[in-house]
Amino acid sequence: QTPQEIKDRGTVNIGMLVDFPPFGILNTEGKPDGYDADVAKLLAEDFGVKVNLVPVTGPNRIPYLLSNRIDFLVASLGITPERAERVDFSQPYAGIEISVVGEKGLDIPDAAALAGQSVGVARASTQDTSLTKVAPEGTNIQRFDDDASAVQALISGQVPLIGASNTVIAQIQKLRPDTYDKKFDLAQQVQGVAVKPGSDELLKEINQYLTEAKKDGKLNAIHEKWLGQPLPDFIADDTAPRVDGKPASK
Amino acid sequence: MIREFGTSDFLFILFAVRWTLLLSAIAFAGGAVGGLVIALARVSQNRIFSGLALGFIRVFQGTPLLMQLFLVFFGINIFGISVTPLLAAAIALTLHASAFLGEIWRGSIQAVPGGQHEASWALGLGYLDRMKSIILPQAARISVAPTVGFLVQLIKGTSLASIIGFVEMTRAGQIINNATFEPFTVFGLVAVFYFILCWPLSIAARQLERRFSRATAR
Amino acid sequence: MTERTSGAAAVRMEKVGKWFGDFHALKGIDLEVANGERIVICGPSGSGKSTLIRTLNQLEPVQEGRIFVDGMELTGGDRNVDAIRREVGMVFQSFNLFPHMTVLENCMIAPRKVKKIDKAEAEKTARHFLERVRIPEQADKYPAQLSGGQQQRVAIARALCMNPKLMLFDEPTSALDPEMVKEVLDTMIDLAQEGMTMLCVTHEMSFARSVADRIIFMDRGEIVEVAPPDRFFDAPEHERTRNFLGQISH
Amino acid sequence: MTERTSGAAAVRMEKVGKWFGDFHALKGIDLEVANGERIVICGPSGSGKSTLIRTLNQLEPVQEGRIFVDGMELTGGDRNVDAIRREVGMVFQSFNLFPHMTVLENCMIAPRKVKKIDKAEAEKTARHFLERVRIPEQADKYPAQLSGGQQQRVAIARALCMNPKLMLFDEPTSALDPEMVKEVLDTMIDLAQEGMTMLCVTHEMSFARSVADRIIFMDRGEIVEVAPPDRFFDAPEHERTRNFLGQISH
Amino acid sequence: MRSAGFGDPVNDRCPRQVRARLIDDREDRLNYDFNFAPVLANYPRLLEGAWVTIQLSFGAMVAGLVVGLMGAIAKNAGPRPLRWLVDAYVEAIRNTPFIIQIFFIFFGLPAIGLRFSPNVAALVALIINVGAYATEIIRAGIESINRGQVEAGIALGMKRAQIFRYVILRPALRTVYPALTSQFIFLMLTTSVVSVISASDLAAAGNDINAETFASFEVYLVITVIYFILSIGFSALFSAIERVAFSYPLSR
Ligand SMILES: Nc1ncnc2c1ncn2[C@@H]1O[C@H](COP(=O)(O)OP(=O)(O)OP(=O)(O)O)[C@@H](O)[C@H]1O
Ligand SMILES: Nc1ncnc2c1ncn2[C@@H]1O[C@H](COP(=O)(O)OP(=O)(O)OP(=O)(O)O)[C@@H](O)[C@H]1O
Ligand SMILES: [Mg+2]
Ligand SMILES: [Mg+2]
Repeated sequence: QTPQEIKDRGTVNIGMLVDFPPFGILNTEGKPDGYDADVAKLLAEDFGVKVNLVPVTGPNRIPYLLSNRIDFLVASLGITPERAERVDFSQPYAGIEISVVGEKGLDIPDAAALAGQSVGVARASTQDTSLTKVAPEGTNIQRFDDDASAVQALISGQVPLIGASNTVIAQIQKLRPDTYDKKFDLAQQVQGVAVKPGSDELLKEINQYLTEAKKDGKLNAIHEKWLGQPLPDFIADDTAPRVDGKPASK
Repeated sequence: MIREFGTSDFLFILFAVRWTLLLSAIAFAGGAVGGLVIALARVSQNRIFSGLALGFIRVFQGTPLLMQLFLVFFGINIFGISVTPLLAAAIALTLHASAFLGEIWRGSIQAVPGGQHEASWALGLGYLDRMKSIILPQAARISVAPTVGFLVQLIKGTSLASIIGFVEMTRAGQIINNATFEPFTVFGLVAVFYFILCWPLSIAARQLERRFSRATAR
Repeated sequence: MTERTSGAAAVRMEKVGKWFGDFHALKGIDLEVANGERIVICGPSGSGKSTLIRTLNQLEPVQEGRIFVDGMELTGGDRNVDAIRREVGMVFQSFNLFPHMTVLENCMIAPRKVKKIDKAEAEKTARHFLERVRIPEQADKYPAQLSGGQQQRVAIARALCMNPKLMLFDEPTSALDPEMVKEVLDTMIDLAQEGMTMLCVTHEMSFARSVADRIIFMDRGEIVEVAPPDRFFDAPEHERTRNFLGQISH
Repeated sequence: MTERTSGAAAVRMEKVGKWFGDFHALKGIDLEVANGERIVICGPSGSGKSTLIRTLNQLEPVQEGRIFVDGMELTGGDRNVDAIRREVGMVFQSFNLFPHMTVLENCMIAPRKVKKIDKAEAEKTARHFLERVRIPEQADKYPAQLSGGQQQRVAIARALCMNPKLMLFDEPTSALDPEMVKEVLDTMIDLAQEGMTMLCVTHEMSFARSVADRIIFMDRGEIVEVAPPDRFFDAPEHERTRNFLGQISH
Repeated sequence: MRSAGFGDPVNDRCPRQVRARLIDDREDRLNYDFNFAPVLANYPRLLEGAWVTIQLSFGAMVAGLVVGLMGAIAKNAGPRPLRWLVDAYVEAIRNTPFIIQIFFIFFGLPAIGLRFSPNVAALVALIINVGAYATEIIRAGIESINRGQVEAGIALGMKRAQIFRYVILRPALRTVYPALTSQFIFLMLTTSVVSVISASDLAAAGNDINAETFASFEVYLVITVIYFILSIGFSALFSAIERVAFSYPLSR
């Protein structure tokens, strides 16, 4: 996949989540919207082509990319080495913190205390992979299809704990104030644009543009718009391209 | 960031009904053609035809529709042939419906009493006339009830098309739920919509079945 | 009704043998039926009566011997089967009318589809024969709306509409209520008087006595005795025949 | 087989009336049957013959009049129904054997479950009556493996196993092939000769003539004529009876 | 309103000429590398998942049969309010997707104090689901029994319960056995959606492996084959049961 092909075609097909507020949602008109949508639009603008936002789901977003249904993903895809075996990542364009939250009374200061507990996560999400990595023997990780189901499991009492991003945690606090609190941080996740392996030219152009957008404040503006706070420094300052999911050492 | 469940969300789910309906219609139309072929092949004297038809029925009745959808959508694309979600859903649902309708209709054809075949042989009617004028019209009558019953199954089955990105009713519900966190409102509504679609068909199927069993009881 | 002048016998069977799997259902059947002859076949259940007459239009194919109908060889290959079926009318015990067609349509379907006769002509013939079996007024009813006796008369009319040279009857009255037997037998007597060649399986001995030219008694797949009615009833040659007659006329 | 010495009549019906919805199926039936008496009931189809004998074990409840069986009032409340059903054996036109049980099991089920007789005892009785109906060798077959005549004899044995005082037969031979009628009639003649009280609906006039003490002719829900066989056949009183006899003996 | 959430990115929005070219040049991009190694490396988890699927299916079949029998008896002979209740249950279940039913059972029932683990919730949902279908099927079987059979039982002095148990039950089940078993196979395939409530069935194992290895196509292919093998296995089991339980001959 080369930028030239996309430009010739006049449309770029970009996969994004629509069930991951505030990054990807459907607005009241039923159109994809959110932080990811705005980033995707900026990228399309840079290519000088029309944007076609294709809704994907957490479990199927990588298959979508690998089977040529879309040109790339701006789908809140956390950069991890596992995923980097299947797709190539750009530099980060957003970041979230993943933590474990749970019922107030529970004393879970760190991952070791999870033994014997049930923790809900969205399947194939960063919380899933990072929790799986740190959870001790005897942790019961329950994987749901999306964050909403995991949250519902927490609220209905089916699980006492879930792994979730800071944005989801904010929503839980709104839904049920003072019932749950954050136990410990799991990971800081940075999200990258993902392309099919081997699409080096395309990746290069995306990286270039992201570097630019971080400098001229465009990315910051939409971050303020959707998340109500400026782009965190660890994203804004990180413009190194990714190799195997890690910053390339210069 | 969470919004209240509002009219626009209601409408979003309501309008997703058309995809449920469209997918069902496509599946039913495709399944009708495929099912007839399968059924005729299955009752034919030719061992190869009936064997192939049996194999087809076994495979597509023996694996989950969910997996069929997935494999058609992503599988065909891997070989470089582009399939749209609609086409993929149409293919997978057609294969699925062909297997089930083929089996239903095979049963109906075989339920036509043997005497009817014999009488039409004795009158010298050929294969096409026999099928067209004698056997299929009677089989059709027998099959109406189970066919309508299967339609209900099919409508509900389209909810699985969400796995390949179709925003039909169930998927619409999931999306709205992610934005509103009111699962019981959202999924309750979705359930009600399905019920409104399916219930009249279920009733029709049952009444047709009654009428048929009364007609044959004499 | 029409005069037939053919030198050949209506039916000739030569050493016909028939197996169902291992079961030997017809054994060395030799039989010649002249044009215009009326034959009644009787015998115990399972003796092969139905099988015998069903071989005459190849509803049951045979494995051994030769069968000629109206001078054409039935056993010589598939060529003749269709031609012969057109010459042979069959009336079943269970009527086998087509339930989704009116009486008239039942009578018209074969002339139209098989003989390609046009609609008006076929209807004329059909009405003619419905008249013959004395139910012209039932033409537009469906089979289910008729009594058993009426249904069987429709079945006879349906067969006659093909202008067969030979009529086969397989226990045409045994599925009827006692009161309806008579109407069907009367219809058959009419046919017999007009010189139709008939083979009839029946246990109606009064019919056999008054109508048959010859009576055939079968047992265990063999033709045991062939005789005109007088001799058959009054002086049967074979022990088995006597036993049978003793049983059915209690 | 066992002597019965009861002063009461086996059956007494007083002004019995029966409706199906608006349809008046039995009209003012008066009938008394003595112990050991053999009654044949005949009449045109739909005249109420089956309905009449079915009221005697309350397969059809009546709306009017009183019925006594073996001195117990059937119409007086539910108390007696179970007791009476045990005293009344019934044989249906369509046999109604239980297809999933062997012949022996068919004969043992009611004694064991209803009379709580132990298994060995029930088997002994069953074998005894299978002997009586002359098919002891069929005990381990399933009904579907028997001829119609054999099935009907099993049905008779099954009823006899309950040691009934009264046997009801509803056209027991009319679903049989001609050759099998005789075996069943012979069985019934045996029973009659042993003094069993019998009510039998049948069109077998030779049986009626030789076995019945009285013949009842019904038409349109009424008992039209009751007479001993000789008078019934040779000098029927009523016009309707004469018509009927004319029809069935063609 | 037109949802942007579906449809084909290429065909819907591309000028025709461009589209033709696109399809052309997709053809020489068959660069998907099949890689079954990660799937096969995870075979113990697939087996575990398959085992859960077998347990769920089998448990739901047995319990669903019992529910179906009780439902059918209630519909046949129960008092009127009970019949309505059973009707409402059957209709509600048969006319809504299973995925929504399981959702309500897992997330909704805790509100009234009924809390099941995911696998148990999945089992309960499957039983409730298949019970509704079995009710209808068995009811039809009971109604198909010739009235004469019942009358023969009555004439022999049997009680209603005895007639049901000894006269009706076995022939009724035999009549509907094919319908019942195909419903059971369908049930087994339906279990593939229980992963939405984090049950650990075969499909969930596949999803998890997929999430870790992203070898989606290979994973789905393999679990589809496993489902097929399971359905053949269950069919074999059913015909074995049929041979044992319903071996008596039918009338010709
Ligand atoms: N399709 C078949 N397969 C196997 N055996 C058969 C088949 N049709 C008939 N038979 C057997 O062939 C024998 C002759 O059957 P056929 O129907 O000709 O007897 P029938 O004389 O007409 O008896 P019935 O008076 O009962 O009609 C019987 O023993 C029967 O069981
Ligand atoms: N369950 C029923 N509901 C309504 N009408 C009935 C019912 N059972 C019988 N009848 C009617 O009652 C009348 C008498 O029926 P019954 O079966 O007693 O006649 P039958 O003399 O036994 O006739 P057949 O010789 O045909 O057996 C018939 O007109 C029949 O239509
Ligand atoms: Mg026969
Ligand atoms: Mg009757």
